[in-house]
Amino acid sequence: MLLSLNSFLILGAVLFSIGLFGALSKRNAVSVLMGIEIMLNAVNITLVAFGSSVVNPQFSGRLTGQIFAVFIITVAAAEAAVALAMIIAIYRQRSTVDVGDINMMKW
Amino acid sequence: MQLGLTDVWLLSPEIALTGLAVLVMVLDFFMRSGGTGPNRGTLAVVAIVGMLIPAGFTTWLAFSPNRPTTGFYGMLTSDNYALFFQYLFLGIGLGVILASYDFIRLYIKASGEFYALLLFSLVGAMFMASSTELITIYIALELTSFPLYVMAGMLRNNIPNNPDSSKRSSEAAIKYVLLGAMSSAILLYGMALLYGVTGTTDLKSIASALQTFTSGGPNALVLLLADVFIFAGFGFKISAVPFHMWAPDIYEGAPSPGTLFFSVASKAAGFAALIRVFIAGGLVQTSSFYVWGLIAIAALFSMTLGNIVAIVQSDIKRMMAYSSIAQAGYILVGFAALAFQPKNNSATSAILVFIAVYVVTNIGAFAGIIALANATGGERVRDFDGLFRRSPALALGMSLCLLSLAGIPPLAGAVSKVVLFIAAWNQGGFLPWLVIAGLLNSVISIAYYVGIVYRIFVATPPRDDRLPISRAASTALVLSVIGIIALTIFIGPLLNAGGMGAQSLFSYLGK
Amino acid sequence: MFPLLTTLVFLPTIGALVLMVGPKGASRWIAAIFSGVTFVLSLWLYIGPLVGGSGTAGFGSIMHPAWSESIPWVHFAIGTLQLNIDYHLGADGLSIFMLILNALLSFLAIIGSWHVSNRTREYMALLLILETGVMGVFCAFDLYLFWLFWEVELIPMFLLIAIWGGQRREYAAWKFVIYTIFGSAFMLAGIILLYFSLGAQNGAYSASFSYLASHQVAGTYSIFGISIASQLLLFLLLYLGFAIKLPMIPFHTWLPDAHTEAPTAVSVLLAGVLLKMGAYGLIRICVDFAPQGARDFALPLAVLGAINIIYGAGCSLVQRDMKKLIAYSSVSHMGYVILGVAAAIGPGATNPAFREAALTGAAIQMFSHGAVTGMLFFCVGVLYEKAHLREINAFGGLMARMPRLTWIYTFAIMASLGLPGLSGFVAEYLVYTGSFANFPAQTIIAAVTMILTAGYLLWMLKRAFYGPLNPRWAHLNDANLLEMAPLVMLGVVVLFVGVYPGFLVDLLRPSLHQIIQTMGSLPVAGR
Amino acid sequence: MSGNVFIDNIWVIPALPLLAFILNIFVIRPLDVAIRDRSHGAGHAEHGHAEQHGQDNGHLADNTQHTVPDIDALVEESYVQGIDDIDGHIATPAALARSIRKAEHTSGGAAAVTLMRDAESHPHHAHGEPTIFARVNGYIGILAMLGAFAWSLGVLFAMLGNGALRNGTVVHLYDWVAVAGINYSVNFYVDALTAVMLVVVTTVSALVQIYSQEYIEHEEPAGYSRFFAWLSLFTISMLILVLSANFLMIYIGWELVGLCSFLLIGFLGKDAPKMQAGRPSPGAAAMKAFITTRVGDFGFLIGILILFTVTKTFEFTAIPRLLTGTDQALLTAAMILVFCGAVGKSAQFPLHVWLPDAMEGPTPVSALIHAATMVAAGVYLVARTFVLFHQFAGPQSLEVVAYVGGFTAIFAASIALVQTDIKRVLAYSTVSQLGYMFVGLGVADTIGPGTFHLMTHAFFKALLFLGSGAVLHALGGEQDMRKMGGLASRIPQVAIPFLLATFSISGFPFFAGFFSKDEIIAQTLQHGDYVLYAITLFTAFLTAFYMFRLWFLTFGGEGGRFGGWWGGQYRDTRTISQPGIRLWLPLAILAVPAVFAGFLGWNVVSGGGFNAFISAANVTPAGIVGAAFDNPFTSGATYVGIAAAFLGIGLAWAMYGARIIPANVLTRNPLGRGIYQVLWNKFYVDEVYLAFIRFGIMGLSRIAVGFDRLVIDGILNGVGNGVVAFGRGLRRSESGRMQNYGAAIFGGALVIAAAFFVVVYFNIK
Repeated sequence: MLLSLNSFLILGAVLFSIGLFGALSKRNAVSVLMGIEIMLNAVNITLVAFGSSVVNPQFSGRLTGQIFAVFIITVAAAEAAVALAMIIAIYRQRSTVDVGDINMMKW
Repeated sequence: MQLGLTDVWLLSPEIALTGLAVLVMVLDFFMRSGGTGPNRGTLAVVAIVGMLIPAGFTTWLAFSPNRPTTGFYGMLTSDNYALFFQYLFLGIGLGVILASYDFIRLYIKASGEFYALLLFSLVGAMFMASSTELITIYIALELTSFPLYVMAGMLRNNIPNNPDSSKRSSEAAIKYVLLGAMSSAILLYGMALLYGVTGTTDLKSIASALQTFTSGGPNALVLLLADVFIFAGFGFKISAVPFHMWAPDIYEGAPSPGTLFFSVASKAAGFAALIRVFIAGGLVQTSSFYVWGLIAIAALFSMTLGNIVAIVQSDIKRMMAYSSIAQAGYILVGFAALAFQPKNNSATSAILVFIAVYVVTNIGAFAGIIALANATGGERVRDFDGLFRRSPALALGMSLCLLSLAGIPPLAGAVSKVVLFIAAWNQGGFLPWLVIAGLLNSVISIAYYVGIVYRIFVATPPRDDRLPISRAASTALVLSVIGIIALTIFIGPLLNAGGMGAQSLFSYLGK
Repeated sequence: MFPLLTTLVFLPTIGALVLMVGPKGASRWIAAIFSGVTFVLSLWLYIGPLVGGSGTAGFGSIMHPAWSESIPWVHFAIGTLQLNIDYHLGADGLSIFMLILNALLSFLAIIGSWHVSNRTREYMALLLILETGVMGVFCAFDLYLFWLFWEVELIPMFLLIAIWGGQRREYAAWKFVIYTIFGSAFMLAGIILLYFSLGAQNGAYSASFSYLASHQVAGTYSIFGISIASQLLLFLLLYLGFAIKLPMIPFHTWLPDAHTEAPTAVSVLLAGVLLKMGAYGLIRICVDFAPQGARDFALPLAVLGAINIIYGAGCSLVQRDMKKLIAYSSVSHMGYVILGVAAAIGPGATNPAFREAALTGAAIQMFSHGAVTGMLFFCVGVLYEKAHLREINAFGGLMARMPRLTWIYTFAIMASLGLPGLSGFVAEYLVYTGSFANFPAQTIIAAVTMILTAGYLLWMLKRAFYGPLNPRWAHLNDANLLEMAPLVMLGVVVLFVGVYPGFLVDLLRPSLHQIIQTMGSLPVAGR
Repeated sequence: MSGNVFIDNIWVIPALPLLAFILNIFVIRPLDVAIRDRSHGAGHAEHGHAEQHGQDNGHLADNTQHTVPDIDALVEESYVQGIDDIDGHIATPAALARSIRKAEHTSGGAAAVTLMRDAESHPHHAHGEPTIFARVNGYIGILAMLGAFAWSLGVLFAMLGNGALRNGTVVHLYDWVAVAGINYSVNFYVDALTAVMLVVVTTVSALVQIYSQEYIEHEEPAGYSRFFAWLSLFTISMLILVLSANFLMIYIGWELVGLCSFLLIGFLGKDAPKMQAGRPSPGAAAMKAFITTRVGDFGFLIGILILFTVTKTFEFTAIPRLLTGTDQALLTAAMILVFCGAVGKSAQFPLHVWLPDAMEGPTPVSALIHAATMVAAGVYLVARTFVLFHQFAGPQSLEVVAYVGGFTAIFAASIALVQTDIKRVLAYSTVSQLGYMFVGLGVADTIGPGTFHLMTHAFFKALLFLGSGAVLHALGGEQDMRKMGGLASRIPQVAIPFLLATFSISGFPFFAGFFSKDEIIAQTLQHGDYVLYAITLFTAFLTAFYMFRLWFLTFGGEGGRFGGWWGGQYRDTRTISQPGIRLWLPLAILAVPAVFAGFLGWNVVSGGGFNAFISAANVTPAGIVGAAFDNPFTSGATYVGIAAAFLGIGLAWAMYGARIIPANVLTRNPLGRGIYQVLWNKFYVDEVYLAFIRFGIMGLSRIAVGFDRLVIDGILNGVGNGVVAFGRGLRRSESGRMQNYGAAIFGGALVIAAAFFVVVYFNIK
């Protein structure tokens, strides 16, 4: 075994943070969506890492984590579709996808 | 263990509702596009009447006391707790469809999509209440949410007298979907961590794994992190502070029927799943102190912020958003009591009753808002000026709902709030202080609920005319008012139903 | 048995519903008929026990109310929680007393509002709903039910002030609501605390009055390490709501504003019955359910009562607005209730007769203040209707134009300043004689106020009605028969009670005696 | 129960006027008002007078309304004026001018002032006759009074016949309130003292009612039946007071007579304040009377409360039995407090200020209430509780009574020396004579001397007042003696009884006043209190002087017969109207007791005379026997007293009758002028009180209101505004940027997580 569980977990956490940073700092809505996708994939890495080294002997050998990750990938795809549709809709209305400018409603 | 008909039977309400959703969607293909008339009505009637089937299945389940409660390898638990919420969601479906009918007809012009989305979302909400496995819960959550994202953006043309309403709708949609995805990410991260420390996603197994869990050490910290992240994920759904910030914008921007639906279905489902995960998953039992503290802080801040900021709002839906934040705070007081002393059925039943009353009342209040929007297009607080003179019945019903939300006796809202606070107080510890904070918040909340009532009855109307009130919305309002009165008088049976739900929630744990 | 109490409580609401669907022109008559029937029925509360053969002893006490109706409402036991709330109505002497007063004043308020022409239907409907709420408060015999009824009056009152009020009606209405809700929030906290403390102590959870009155909380609570006697804390929590309603200094500032801005009949009801809810709660809830706490707080209560009396009178003295003057006089007069109750529960080995005299005085003051202040407000209302002004100094010599009003006003003022032969004197005299033994200094302060009371009331009378007629008011007409009717009715009652108070005392005695006995059984603090 | 029909049914006495009152108010008066309304056409006004002015004023109002648009300013002005009116008296011309200026403001211009002056100059213009129903009311009142008088005589004769009855009978009517063993009973008590009071009250009442028929007919015909209603009400109250068997009842009667006093002083309330004469308005005077007596009532009440708390009873007969062993200092305090009530009601210093102002009421009222009966209630109270004063309380209590009385006597007499208003002189004289009565009670061992003077004074002072009323009536309402003079020859039917009464009050030998006053002076000497002796003696001199000053200024004067004694120069031009028989007959009747009642003190009627009779009542301290008064002429001191009286009469004659000594002899030097100023301004007592009220009480009240508005409401509004402001601030956090919301979600979660880490790491719990 070359890499310990912790390495993957740290990778996951770092990736999550990167995705979070992207999602919160990028102005372009598509970029924000990409950041979110990175976050979800960070979760996937974490899940798979956990799934491959289950600490609890009672549940060892089950692929729950991996299956969870597959579901997340699927749902994320759907989510991206919905989100992109929204982005297109907003672009049609305002000719911009800058999330910083989408602040008509506040206070 | 094999899947059998029993499993299908347990799933029958959800299946039936899914079928109904598909039916409505398919029927919509055959409707003439664009025109008004009977066709639009047909869809609503089909949706409402069709809901009798899942309701029948739910009733069948409810009156089969010796049925097995879990199916699908423990992923589904159709216990009394779930059935309570199923009834609630079906009721929400009825109320929202009625309340929204004319609004959809007038402003959205896409009834088929709307009703189908609504029904799909309801299916998701039902699953959130009855799922007992993290993956299923996640799927259910997203099934609930996606239709909501779409519904938020459905207003493609401006409402008369309400410029930019279409733009706002799109803005709400994109904000909702992006923030929803972010919250999903944090929820998933929490679930992943929980899975990591327990090795399973099945709530029962998680609970039993946590029983042997040794506190202290890195695992305990990971578990706490999981608690916080999962709470954050659901906190987004229930709009608890500090995860609430989406709510005002999306409530304001989304078309009113959608707002109504977010404020009841999404919130109730969020609570259903939150309580299920934390109680059935054994999270609070393992680290009660932290979870309790977490919830108490969220409760305190939600109540206070919601009420204080609601006072200064000028848009009625935005105000209702803060109101719903505050209401979530009250429910969290009960949840804090529950977390403070797990296996506390009294607090659970009080929460269930409070949610039920909140749902009924909120439907009424929004039915009033929607009816006003139908008639005038106005959705600002000042549009309620002198409503009583323009439409006495609408004004009375709306006021009754608002006063019930404010907790003015003897309306159901007050009774349920008292029951909730009593149950919380009963837990001792610091809960009485939280209750007192809640009571003081009730005082603050008077300012805006009664403020609307003040406008309705006292202020001078902008025009001295009689408003045409759409029949469907007023039916929803009347049903809601009847519900409020009935719940006041028959709060006892409702409490018992909640109690049964609560008991089943704990019997799931096995002891 | 015919559910008389339920009928009394809900008949006005039914009236309000009939009103909303009935013909618009008939709303005054519908309201008058419903409140009139309610009033007539309420008299049966008094006559019934007499006719029933049990005599004046049959009015019963909190433990054995003369009238009682109970339907189980919430009976919910799960886990550690036992929640028992009953729809339990009851009426003993004290309740009957207040119920009849409420029915009477509500009826007269409707008669006295005959001239209201702006949104009459809503006005009458709100008055009727208000009546329901107050009725419920006075005959609820379950503490939770009591709390639920307690706030029913809130919104009708709010709207009545806010819609039909004077210049600053919005401010006054909001102040009233926020104050009241604030107090009732703490009251609810007290109720819940009492409920659980008693339940945990005795194993039985009930909020019915008879249970609460026969079991008393013992021990202490600890709040942030500070230990406080359970009953004292309970008393204070419960009392906060009542103190605001009473109103007791320093929670009184809503009253002058509300009184001043409210329309006449609403001022009448505000003074006549809403303030009495506080007094009733103090006697019925605080003293009955936390007697030891009450005793511990008796001295501060007496001091506050005395301050109320003199402070209210002082403020009245410099008011320029007639209604505000009367409002502050209400503050002053309600101080007698506080002082009387304080004397009845006070420490010291006092003769129980003094306690009972003081408490009887306090109870009669509840009635007397209601009737007398009602008269005063009606008088001001008549004047305001004609002159559209309430500045005392802007009038002058009205006696020449309005002799009838002058004399009935004089009558009311005399009753208010405690002239013998009228009801105010009975109350004040009983309070004085009862409280002197327990609280001599406070009683002396109260007695000094007698001078101030005469001062501000007569000065007002003199400025407005005596002297040469101010030519501005030469066009005013005297009060007509409709305006005089409620005044005369109240006047007769005030006179009757003043001459023969035994009528009321008989009604109250069994209820109050029960309290005195409880107080007598408590250990006496050394002084 | 005594077995005597008059005593056992004593309730008849108050019931008769009560019946008259009820008939008047509820049956006949409505008819009166109804036919008056019809005869005056439309309108609700009770008074024709008001009707006329109403129309005039309505016209004025049209012209002036727009000139006073600023209500605030108006209110501010009249507010200040209202304060001024507390004592109702404006002494200086500057103040007068100021108040007229204010009146201009308040009434909306000079036209209104003209109106007021107009009303002032014709206060007695005839405005119709009383209606038939009003007259019926008068007759009913008089009949009831005569009935009560007859019943009282029955009581008196029963006691004269049967000595045992004098000791007292309790007549229980009903229980007012009964709580846990304490009864607040409505009881009457009839003993010798009561009997005397009953006769005095009913006699004077009946006569005054007869007199009032004619008087009110001219003064205020529209209020005719109302006046009789109030008179009946007063009589009821006064009878309750004298019949009371306990402190509860006496307090009730006490307050009720105060009410009637208020109503009757303010009877002419709608008249303009007579500012030119420096007189208060009737309304202000009525208010002042009520409030000032209430100050005394406060002490009275506290005294009652102390006694009640100690004995748990109110009954006069039971209290002494239950007092044994009580702290004497406490009782002394209690009795002094009870005496405070008497000070207020009987207008003793320092609460005397209301009585002179009370003269603004109609003169019959002054005679009945403010001379003969009500003001004597204080004396009656001390007499009624004499046992408590004398036997139970310390000697200080009666010393206080005596010295307050003595000081008041000389104090009031000195003011009376310089007053020019005929009724005010008589008012101060009343105050002074009441002081005598308290001296009598304070120094003697029985209530005899004090009550004897009470009785004689009731007769002659009632006569004097009714006489002055007849003068007013004759002169069209003029009260200033400087505008009278020589009236004796013009209205002799009034002058003769008036002169007799003047002799009586001055202590001229063999007149009633001589005997009763001399007895008191003798008692001070017997008591060994030389200060009081000196005071009373000197006051006797003053009394004789100012009473004859009044006589000479009014009825006699320069150019009169017998050296100015009878008739003389009339100093005004108004025509003199002759009083009718209903006015002078009561004077004549009253003259009989005013002259001869003094002999009752001697052993004339039955053994022991007045003192023995009244001392048989249950008010004589244990071990003391009431004997007949000594023959005054056996003591040398009596001649000193007679000399003082003669000196006073002589001096008055010299200064005002014969004008041998110029009237301004004393005021020529600065000291004299200063003293004159002080006396003229009544020692500035009113001004001091006014300052106390304005700056003390009103100041504190303003502070209280300010506290309400600034502190309590300030906190309240501050909290309210704070919450809203907080809300306004918080809503700014909702920036509208989606990414901020996301940051909040993650930030919030991270903060909580971090907190948990800290908690777990440091193991805080």
